[in-house]
Amino acid sequence: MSWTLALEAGLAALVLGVAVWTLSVRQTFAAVVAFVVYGLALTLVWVRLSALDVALTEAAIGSGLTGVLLLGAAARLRATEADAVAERPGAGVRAAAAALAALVALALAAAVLYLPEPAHTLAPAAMAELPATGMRNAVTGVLMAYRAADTLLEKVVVLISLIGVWSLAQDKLWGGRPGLLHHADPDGALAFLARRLPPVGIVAGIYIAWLGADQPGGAFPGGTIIAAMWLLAMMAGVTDAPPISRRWLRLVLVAGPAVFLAVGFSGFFTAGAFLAYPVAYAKALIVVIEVGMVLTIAATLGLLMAGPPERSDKP
Amino acid sequence: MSTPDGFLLVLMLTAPVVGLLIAFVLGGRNAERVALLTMPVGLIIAVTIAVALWRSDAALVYVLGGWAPPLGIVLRADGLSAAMLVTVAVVICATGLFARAEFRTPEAVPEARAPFSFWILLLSVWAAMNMVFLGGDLFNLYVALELLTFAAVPLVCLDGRAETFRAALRYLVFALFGSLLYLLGVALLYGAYGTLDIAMLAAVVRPEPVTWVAGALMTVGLLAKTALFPLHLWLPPAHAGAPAPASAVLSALVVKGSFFILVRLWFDVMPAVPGEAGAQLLGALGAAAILVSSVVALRQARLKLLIAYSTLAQIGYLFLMFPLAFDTGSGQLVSGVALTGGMLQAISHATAKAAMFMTAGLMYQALGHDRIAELGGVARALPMTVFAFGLAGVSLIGLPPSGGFLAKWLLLTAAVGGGQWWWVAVILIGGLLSAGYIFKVLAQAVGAPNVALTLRAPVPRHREAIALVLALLSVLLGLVALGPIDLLQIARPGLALVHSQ
Amino acid sequence: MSLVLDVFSIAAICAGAFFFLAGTAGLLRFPDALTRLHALTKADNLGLGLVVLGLLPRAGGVLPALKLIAIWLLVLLASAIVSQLIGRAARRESRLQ
Amino acid sequence: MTSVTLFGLLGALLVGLGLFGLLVHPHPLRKILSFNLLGGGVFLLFGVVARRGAGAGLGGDPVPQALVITGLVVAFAATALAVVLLLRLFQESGSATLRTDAPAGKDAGGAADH
Repeated sequence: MSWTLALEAGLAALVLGVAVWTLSVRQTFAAVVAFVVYGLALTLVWVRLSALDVALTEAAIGSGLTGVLLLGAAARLRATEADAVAERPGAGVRAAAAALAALVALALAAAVLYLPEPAHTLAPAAMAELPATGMRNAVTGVLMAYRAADTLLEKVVVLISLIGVWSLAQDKLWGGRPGLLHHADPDGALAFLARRLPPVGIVAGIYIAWLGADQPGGAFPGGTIIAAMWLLAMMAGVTDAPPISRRWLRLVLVAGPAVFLAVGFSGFFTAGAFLAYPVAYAKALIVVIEVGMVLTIAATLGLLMAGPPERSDKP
Repeated sequence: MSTPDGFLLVLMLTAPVVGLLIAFVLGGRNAERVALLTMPVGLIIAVTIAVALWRSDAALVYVLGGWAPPLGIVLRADGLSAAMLVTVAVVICATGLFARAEFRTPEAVPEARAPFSFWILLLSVWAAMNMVFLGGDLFNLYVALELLTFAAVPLVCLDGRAETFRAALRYLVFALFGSLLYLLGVALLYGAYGTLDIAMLAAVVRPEPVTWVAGALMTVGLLAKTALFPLHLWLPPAHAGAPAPASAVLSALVVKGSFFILVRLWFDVMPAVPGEAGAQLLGALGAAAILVSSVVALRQARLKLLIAYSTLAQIGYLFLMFPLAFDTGSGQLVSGVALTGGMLQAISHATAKAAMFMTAGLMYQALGHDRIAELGGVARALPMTVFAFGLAGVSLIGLPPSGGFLAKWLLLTAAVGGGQWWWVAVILIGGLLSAGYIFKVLAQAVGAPNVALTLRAPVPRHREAIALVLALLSVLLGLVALGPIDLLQIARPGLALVHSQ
Repeated sequence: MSLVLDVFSIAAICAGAFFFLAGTAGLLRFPDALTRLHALTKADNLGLGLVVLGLLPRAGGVLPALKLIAIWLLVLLASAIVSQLIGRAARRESRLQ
Repeated sequence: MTSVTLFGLLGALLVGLGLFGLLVHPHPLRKILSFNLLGGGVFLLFGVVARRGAGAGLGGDPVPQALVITGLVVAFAATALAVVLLLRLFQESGSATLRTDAPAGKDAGGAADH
């Protein structure tokens, strides 16, 4: 057994152990903490799998944002945990569920072990076409060119989930500000961080998004960092969430998909197909789309975290 | 290569997306206006696609961005897609007109929660359904399925009551479970064959363990989303608790989205993989759904719940086509009479069930309740509504000349032709049971009132008319046997040829 | 020269790893929130600092080296603020009891 | 054993664990947590498929890697929707149970209005 494989086995054991802990620990809050560790350990697995773009996204969204979201929910739902214990299914149901889960895991393990050799791959095809997209990061090439339709549709999915979240508001609060009002000591440590960190964080977010064309990075991790800065400022009370009825806010929220669609339609005339880019302008056009996307991702993720309007806009 | 009319598919896909983005930015009363403007545009595009397909007699294809699969994604429309596109467009337009009275922004405020959300979510359901019918790539279909889920779940709880929140959350948990299983299958298929394009996969898929595991996971996931017995428990509270126009969309259209992907998977991607046992198993689950849910429907005291259980039973019929389409000679599913019958069942159920939920909503609005035992006299007060309910029922039971009749007739033909007499019994008993629960409602409605009937709110004529038109459509659908029914089979044998290689 | 740098890197990273280990042990063994915090922040900041120091000669340029230092400074800032917040919350809880 | 096999088996196990949690945990928040755990396993299997396809100067097939990025974002959106739905259910009914026979309405006590 080589050193790296031993290291990876240790990593796999850590992921597995943390997963079991997430499922078995009694308190939900502790389970969420374990889940955040799970996400971070998975991030390392992604690095070992040479998927740095995925590692960045996993750390930012899979572990970071999801973790914060679930921590907040666990804190607000602490009172309901005792009732749930009484609803725990009996031993028979648990055994059946365990058997079913084990069956699925076994079938998957067998399927993975017997995948064909040599493996099918689109890596050569993706690299061969990459010059036509102006990108040097193949993953960005897939996301923004070859499978641009997925990315465009997923922008709509995220927007619709935000509208879904808003639609759960109380009628009288419609048009108000999302989330609860955060009271923090204006001279406290959090407020200090919320004033000092965002300039650095926003620059870092833009840098990572810009880097995505050529190196691991891209609009998602970049936008997530900017969203995190916004959330930090909101939590520290340095800034407040805008009322959801603001026109500028809605324009920011549709900027990504709208620019994407507009460039896509222009492809009909300039490159002969919807979502096609003329080779000479491919990079410029993708950068234009990414600017819109970073803006929209940051705003949408931030507002998804903030939740439905919970305060009237009127003082 | 894209076909000359292929750009129509892009327009079909983007029209509701553009509509919902504009509706979201403009907000307020404009959301309704934009949605209502988008609807005729989408309907025209859908009909144009059907006509183009009819003329060319070959699938419409569009290669997105010019990137051919396996690297890129194509949109593809065959007869099944075109028929479903038109059906969905018709039901969405009717629902839009029907919903105006219920989801109007009040004069006093610039924007209100329920109307704003409803119109945008309605357009998103439409966009997602179109993607489901046109998508030629399994992962692209996954994103479409998620869009469908995220648009459908909030529709369940637009009224903001605790019960509907609970129903919506149960629905969401089931749906997310289903989509992860589907996604697992996508991962395995890509690992095994190196492509996710449906046509390319069809040419290389072999009946081997990894395909069986992938197919089983994807099938279970899609069944959970389609609410086939025994994964059906989430549906009745969700569909019965939603506002009437939302129920109409959920019951008539949304469950058909995951069903359609299942049809693509079984008939187009891996027709030779499930084998006879798999096809018989799906048929058996369908039969169980028909019998169990019809009996439960018979015992319901509330009209909306009865209609929701009827949806579960009618979904069961959709699954009878799998064993009936199985050709023992070639050992695979073939596109023939059974597939036509099954898809016709999906279409006629879509129009009939939308009409039925609309009539239930109208009765609820007029009476302030939907208790079946207290419906007495409503036929005299709302004759057109009850007539529409009855017509929709005719199609659900399967009386001639309705679409439901033709669908069940085709399924019976396939069953008799294949010597599978047990499905004949299921179809006939199911028909009797649905006649039972429809007549239970009608008997109450035309009967004399127990107490003097007072209408709480006037029911606008045009809303009754919309339900009646949909119900009539469902009844007259049987007349497609005179010709248009062949649309369903356009561009199907071509795919079948690929499979036999 | 490169041998000297290698030895320096190995020594610094090993020292950093030791502080991480010590901090983790403290986190697991110390009795209450404040002492645990003490173990964590002291050891983590120093540990990460030493690891970054050990990596500097291997960064392959001034810009990557600056990025490494920036990472260390950001972690310092974040952990200082977070431990302050946790300490305050712990004090509030102990007062309530 | 290679790292691809190792992480492939890990992915399969994580799927099993997540599935078990989704089935047996009665509390909706634990179900949401299990869903995310399960998702991690599913994405890991994509990662293994990608790693097997290393070539052309790349450490992995970029197509499944891109699919995971899209999937992660969609899973986050799903989690956000589910969490808010759960919080609103708790706010309106005072309980977080998914049982159908649960009491409906604010009189259930303990509604967390603010």
